[in-house]
Amino acid sequence: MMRMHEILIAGGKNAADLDEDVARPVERFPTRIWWACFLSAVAAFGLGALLATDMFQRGLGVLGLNITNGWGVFIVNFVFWVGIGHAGTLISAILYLFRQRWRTGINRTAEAMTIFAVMTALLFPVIHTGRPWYAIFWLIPYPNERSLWVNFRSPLIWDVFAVGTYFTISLVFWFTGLIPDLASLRDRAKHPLRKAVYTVLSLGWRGSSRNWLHYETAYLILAGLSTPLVLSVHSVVSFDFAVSSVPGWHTTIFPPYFVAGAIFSGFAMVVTLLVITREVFGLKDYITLNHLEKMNKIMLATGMMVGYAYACEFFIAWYSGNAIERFALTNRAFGPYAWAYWIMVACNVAVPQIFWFKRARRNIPLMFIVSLFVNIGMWFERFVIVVTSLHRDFLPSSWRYYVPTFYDWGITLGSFGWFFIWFLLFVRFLPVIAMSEVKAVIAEEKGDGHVAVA
Amino acid sequence: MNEDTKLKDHVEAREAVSGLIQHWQHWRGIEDFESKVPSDEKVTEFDQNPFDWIRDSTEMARREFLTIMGAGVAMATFGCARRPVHKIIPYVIKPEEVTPGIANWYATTCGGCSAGCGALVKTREGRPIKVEGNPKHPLNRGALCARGQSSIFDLYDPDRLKAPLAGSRTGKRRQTTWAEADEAIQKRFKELAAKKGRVRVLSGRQGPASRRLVSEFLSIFSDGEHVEYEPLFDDEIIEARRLCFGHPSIPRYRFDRAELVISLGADFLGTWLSPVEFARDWAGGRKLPNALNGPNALPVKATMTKLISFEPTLTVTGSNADERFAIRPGDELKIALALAHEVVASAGIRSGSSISKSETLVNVLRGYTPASVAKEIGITNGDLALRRFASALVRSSGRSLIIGGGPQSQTSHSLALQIAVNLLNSLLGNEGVTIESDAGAGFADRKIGFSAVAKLIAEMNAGSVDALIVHGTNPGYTIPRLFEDALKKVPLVIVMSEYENETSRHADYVLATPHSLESWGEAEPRPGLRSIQQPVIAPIHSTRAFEDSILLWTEGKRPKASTWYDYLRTFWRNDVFKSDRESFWEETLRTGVFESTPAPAKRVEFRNSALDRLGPYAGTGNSGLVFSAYAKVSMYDGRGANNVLLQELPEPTSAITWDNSLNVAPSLAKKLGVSENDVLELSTPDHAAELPVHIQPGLHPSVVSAALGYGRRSVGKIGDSAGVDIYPFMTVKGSSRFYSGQSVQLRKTGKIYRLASTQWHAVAEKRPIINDITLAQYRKNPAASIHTEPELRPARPGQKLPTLWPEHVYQGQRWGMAIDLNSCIGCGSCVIACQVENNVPAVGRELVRNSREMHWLRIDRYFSGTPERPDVLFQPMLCQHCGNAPCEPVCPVLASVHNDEGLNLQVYNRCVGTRYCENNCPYKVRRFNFFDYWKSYKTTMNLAWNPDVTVRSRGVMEKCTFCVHRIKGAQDQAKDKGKVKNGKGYVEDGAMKTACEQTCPTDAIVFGDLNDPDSRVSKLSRDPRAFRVLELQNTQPSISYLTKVRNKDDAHA
Amino acid sequence: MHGAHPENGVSLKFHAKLLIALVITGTAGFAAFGDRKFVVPSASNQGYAPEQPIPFSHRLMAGNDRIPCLYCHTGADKSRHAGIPPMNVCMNCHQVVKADSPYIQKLKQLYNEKKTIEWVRVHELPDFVYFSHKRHVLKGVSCETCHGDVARMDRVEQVAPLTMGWCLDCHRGKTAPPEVLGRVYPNQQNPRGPVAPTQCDTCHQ
Amino acid sequence: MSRSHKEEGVLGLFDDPVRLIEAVRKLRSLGLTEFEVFSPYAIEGIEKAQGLKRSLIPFVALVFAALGCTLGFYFEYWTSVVDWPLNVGGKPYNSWPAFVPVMFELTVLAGGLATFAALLLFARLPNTSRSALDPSITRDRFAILVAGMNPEDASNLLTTIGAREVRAIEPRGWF
Repeated sequence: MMRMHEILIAGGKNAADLDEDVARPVERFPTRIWWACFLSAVAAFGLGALLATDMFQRGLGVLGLNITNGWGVFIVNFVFWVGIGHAGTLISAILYLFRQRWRTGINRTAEAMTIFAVMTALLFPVIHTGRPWYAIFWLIPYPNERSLWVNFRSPLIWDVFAVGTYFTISLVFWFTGLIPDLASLRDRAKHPLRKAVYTVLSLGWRGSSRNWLHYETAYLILAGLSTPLVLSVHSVVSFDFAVSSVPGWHTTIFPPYFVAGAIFSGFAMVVTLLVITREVFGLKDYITLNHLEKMNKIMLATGMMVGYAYACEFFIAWYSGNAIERFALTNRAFGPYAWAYWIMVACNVAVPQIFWFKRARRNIPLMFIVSLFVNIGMWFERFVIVVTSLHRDFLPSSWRYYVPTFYDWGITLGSFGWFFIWFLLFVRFLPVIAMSEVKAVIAEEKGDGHVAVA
Repeated sequence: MNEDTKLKDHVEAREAVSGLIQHWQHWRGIEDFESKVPSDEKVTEFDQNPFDWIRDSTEMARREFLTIMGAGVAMATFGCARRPVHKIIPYVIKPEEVTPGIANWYATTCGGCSAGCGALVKTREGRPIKVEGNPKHPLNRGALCARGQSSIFDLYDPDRLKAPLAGSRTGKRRQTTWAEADEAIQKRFKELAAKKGRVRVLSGRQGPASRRLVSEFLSIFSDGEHVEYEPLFDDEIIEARRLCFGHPSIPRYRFDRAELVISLGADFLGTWLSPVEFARDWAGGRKLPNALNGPNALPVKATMTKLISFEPTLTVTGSNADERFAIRPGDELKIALALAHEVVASAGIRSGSSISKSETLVNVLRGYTPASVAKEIGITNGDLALRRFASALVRSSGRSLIIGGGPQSQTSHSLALQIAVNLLNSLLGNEGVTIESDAGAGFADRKIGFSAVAKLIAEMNAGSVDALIVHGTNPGYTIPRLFEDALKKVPLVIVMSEYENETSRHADYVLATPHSLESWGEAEPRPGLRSIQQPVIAPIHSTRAFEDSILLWTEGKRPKASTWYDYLRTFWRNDVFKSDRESFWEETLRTGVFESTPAPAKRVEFRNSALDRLGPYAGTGNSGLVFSAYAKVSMYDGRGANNVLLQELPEPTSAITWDNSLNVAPSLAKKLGVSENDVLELSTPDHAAELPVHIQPGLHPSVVSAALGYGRRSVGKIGDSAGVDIYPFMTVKGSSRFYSGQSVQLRKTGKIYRLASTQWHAVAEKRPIINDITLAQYRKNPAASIHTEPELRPARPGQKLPTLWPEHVYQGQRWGMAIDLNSCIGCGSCVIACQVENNVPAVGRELVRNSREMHWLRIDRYFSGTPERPDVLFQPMLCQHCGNAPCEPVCPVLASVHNDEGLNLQVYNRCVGTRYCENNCPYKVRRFNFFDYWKSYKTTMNLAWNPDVTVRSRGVMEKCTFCVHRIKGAQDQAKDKGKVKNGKGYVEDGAMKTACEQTCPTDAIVFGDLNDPDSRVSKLSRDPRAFRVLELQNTQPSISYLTKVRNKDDAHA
Repeated sequence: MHGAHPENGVSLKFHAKLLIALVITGTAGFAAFGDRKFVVPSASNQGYAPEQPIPFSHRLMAGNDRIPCLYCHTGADKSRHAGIPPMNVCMNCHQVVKADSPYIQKLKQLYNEKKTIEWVRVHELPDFVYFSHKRHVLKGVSCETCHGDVARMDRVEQVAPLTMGWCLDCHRGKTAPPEVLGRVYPNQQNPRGPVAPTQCDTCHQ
Repeated sequence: MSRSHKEEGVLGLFDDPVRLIEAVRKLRSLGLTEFEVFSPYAIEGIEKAQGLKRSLIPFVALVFAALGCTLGFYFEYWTSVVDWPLNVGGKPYNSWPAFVPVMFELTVLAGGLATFAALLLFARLPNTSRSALDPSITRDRFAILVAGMNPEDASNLLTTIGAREVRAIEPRGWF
């Protein structure tokens, strides 16, 4: 049973080679490519920050919002990034519980991506109020001189707790996973400073069997906790819409639909990033085609779940017999925002179908393009949900049209900059592969594992 | 502010005024006392259109510390938690009637237009902050129109003239002093008096006292004349009445006595003569029986004044008509005569009527058979309609009323039309019943329309005018080119005005006059009814009343009175009260109005000779495109052009703000291949202008219309940037002027101009939002048509949909509102009243385009029926104060919660601006501050803030509060009187009115306590017609709407 | 056996202590958020006692001379605003009293020039707060309750924090003066309970 | 921190986990307890061989998770029912279904943080005062540290149970 179905470590690498390969990028001086990416990321973030500051000075009027569309691109980005943040925990936690060994090659990167994505997502609820100095403090229930509390009935407060918790737990989970690898970096380190830093980070881990015992238990529990958590987060985010009364938002299918979508987009982003990483850092032997193919399969599956949800929304709207609900859905597909809707359907439902073919699943450039399409499509899914539902709701007298402005786009771009800054720093300073776990896999593939299972 | 306090305050009025005049120098400082105006804010001009938000500069103004939460500021400027130092500036000597924090009310006369409605002005620490209708005034009975409500902003307009100006006519002006100006002017007058100079005074409609004053002044000169000019007035009415009855006067129209009204183009609910009075009278006859009228008022017996309207463009009146027909301007005459033809044919001529079935009459009417007329004016089976109406007229002889006039139907046929109208009314015996003409002065006893001024222009051109004094009217704008050219030939032109305007640009002296709230005056809306206008604040700028100047210049023959105030007082003692009792004067100042028993309406005889003026059947007029100019309720004749509130008040029928549009019928638009916002060039042989297209249902396919009053050239930063001037399109024939009826060409320019509209979609989409039924249906089943979509049928009011939670119970009072859609005429005065009362800012054209208007109370209008003959529905939409308010649970910080009186509160200083409530509000009545709008209310405009209502800063959500500050005020007073129920002051029904309710000319809005079964509001909400918007959402709104009922004939139901 | 073990470098106790310390400081810090001294600056001006253009002493007027508050602050029982006395009120007495003091001279001079004194405002609520002196005075809340013992102040100082929490504590009866409590609950031995509404629109409208 | 604490003994290095586990079994069969096993990754079965007790972490996690849940609800209830009850959209003061999401999140949060804390506690981390006994251990080699025996016997013993390399650890701290 322990025999792997297919080889997850190519090129007959052993543990030592692994350390070499993974540590190389960390220990060498960063490459030109890295600098190029990093600087452009900083530039993008700079632009966003600039525009945001100006927006705080002058007011939200610089955005495209109006009295009918209270939410726009910012909330779209929030949901989008939270969604991206799902693959990581899913891969590390759920696949771990299912003892899916193939996760080891990719979980570190995926988790990192999760954390950075959530950090990015968290920006938007704060800045979209236009006066973050209120939003930051007043959403937290702390004893204050106004003796006021928050409204625990509001999905936005649920968000604060859900996303906050998700971020904390993911961070803990990720760091726990890092400890042994940081230790091995420490022991490889020549330069005293580097050694000192990794010593502190690795908390002085020495890999004694007692520690491994606690470690494994803790890791298992964290995985256990993260599993319901990851499902809850996007459910709660979907409550922002499902709990409201806006036709097109007020839907019971939203929680599962959002979670599926989140996994879908998350995996797409992971593929996008891994394809680059394994190329740039020469980790092809550890992040193999087998890994990528499995992810493509999951994308195919979740993509079809999402497609099902799209169809289901229409059916329910029709079946409910509620004229306003029916209108909201028809308006999505054939109203002023039809373009956005059909972009969404094309990218999320049509394009992934190509993964029915094994050759497509194992074709690097192709899967890269598909993953990009899916990212775009999922962004538009959120756009469709937020904007097209709002712009024509109950009273025809208040029907309007929403057009994002330069500020909306600029700050959106900034959020991507912010995300990649963190990601690039990660690949530069931390092991992108869970070394200790992969070592176990190597051992098994060498066949040393069988005794252990006796 | 409730009745008795108003009374109390009236008593204070006299002292107050004297106090004002004496201590006016203190009225500067005390603005700081508790208002939101910092002392050190420099009084500077705007450097740009103050409502240009996208390009707004954002200095951290000191005011911001006052308006945004202290903590917030501290956050922004980390470290310092201390607020900046503020000064308190007390009086030197406090006027005894003023207590800081308590409002004083003064009775005066509204200066919005010349109708002369009575007004009550609310002042706080000496600054007027609100103008309301005077309930004791017989004309408007407490109501006021949008223009009157907004007039407070004219008072504080920073673009007003601040001092007298002198200088060359090329427009180079220099400020001068009064002394200097007076000296020079008087010198010129002395000369003129010496050498038989010919002096003319041109003014707007004046009260008797000032008329006499002017005549006294003119008597100095051998040849002096006083001309009055109101641009929207039809002299044809007066002329026709001279011809038909022998007295040239505009009679009093008694809509309250009519059960059938046929309006031929006259927009009497919006802009014609005295709209507020007419609207009040007319609506009285349309109130339907309900719980209010007691149990034995059965719907079966229900009657309603029926309104039929023929008009070229869709006006407020037309959109409230039970049956409306779009016609070409000029066809009114044919319709009137066709009706006359049918009346005579069917009923003959009533015995005792002065009208003889003479040859002339027969000749005149012969051609006008309903069939031929209907065919010509192109109304499908219009002949049937005309026959129906004729027989209806006959049925209600003596209780019907036919009127005609107004700019939109002012064509070369106008005089004939008025004669035909008189003929028709006489045939039906309406004269003396629904039309009261008085032996003496009527609404106006002299021609104050164009014909008078035409003579003046001729004289000017002939160079036979040596000096011209213009005041209170702006012919340079309303009679473009013609008058301007004539002005050039007058040696001495003195313009007295509140603004630099198109006329003053050609003047030698521009003398700043005070706003009507700053000066004495009077009005005589109709014979025997005198309305006094008293200042409620000492002049803010260095201005002087027109009358004071005249007095001063009346050298030699100077009357005993030294000031206009004394003169007026004396005049009233001698001519109005005809008694020396001081108490008369005091009494009048308290109530603001004095009514002497009017002379009994005089029986009038129709003179058949008038018929000679009606030629025989005219045959078909031109068949091409015809133009029709009309007046909007907001802009009127253009005098309010620099008023932000008026500019941003959506036109009831088109929902367009800040511009006038070229209205075309949908069918015409299709024919021309143009769509909304396309710019077309509109041209007559002698003028052309480019206007953006608005596709307007209810227009005749061969008519294009546009509103007057826009395209001001020199009034101020706001007015000058708005719309296109339509006056140049008017045609002048001898002594008459026509706004409409010109044949015009249209040319595509390929340009696009985005009109700022507040409503993009005008169809209710069959949603359970709004209902209308016919009278016949109503008689059968009053609740007919409520929620037609079966799957949307909710509980009837009172019943409850099943809910998960137990309902909250409200002990004490629970506030609610009932809005009778059958009464609402969509005039928009409630919108402005709300804005002024609640410090709701105007945001400017650009932000209205971006749909960010701030109106807490908006008026939605929906069309049903066909594009050719649409039925129009108006629905005032404001916060519904839902029992299960969807906005509340979603607010993360509890900024939106309920109080124990059922009010849905919005706590501005707690709001962090997530805008979630706005998304979740099914009625979309919440408004978000995208910018610091108050920053545009610079300089004197700051004085207009209502100190009882928080000024909102950016990033904050706001909405209708049901005037919570008024409720609190009423409870406060109730407590003082000891009327207390469970710890709170108990507010009697009607003791407190919301701003919108208070000003509604048709009493469509009723506010009160839902927990009191006998209150008007709870009775109305139990009315069978009552429904609530989107009841299926089970939001349990506190506002009930009452179905609109249309008085269509059963055959056409 | 554990204790003796080489891997047990540091004692279990030590780590336990370390962690508990971390947790406690964390929660303490979080709670401390509420205290104005920390992250959120306070809106309160407590202790503010600016210098005034004329060193007017309430100690002399209200303290020694026993002039009742409402003699000068006439609005207190009629209006939202207690009101700052107009200068003619000052001059009522100071035409004669202490007419020679330099400050009174200054006062007189200003008065004759029809100028006013620009006092520095001490007690100030933000504009979004609606506060009515009238209602409080009529309910029997003494001036001192909020303004402190002015009769002992040479220069007026803001004694109370005037923060929302402070207002609420009184409205809810926690810190309400006994006379007010007695008035609201007449027939109770030691009355307690809310004495005034705590609806949002009580103060924010 | 624990400079004072001496740690000395003999370290035997192994190349593959199978040998290591056998070695451990041998040591225990000899009744030896004062030894510690080191490995670059978790070897399944080693704890059985070494006879270690199950970790207490699951228990800790359970307790704190429960605590987070109950305290969470209590806080929500207190703020919205006791301290300042407000009529929010006609909902009852105690609208408990709306409180569930926050309760759940607090459960997970408390549980997760407690787990991590417990890990640090039981694994005696952070403890940066000591280096790895041999750099290769965190790479690919396995080791047994025998303490409290005289060096010769220890090294002999280790070689006999199959250690590839044996060396004494001199008492020292880190740096």
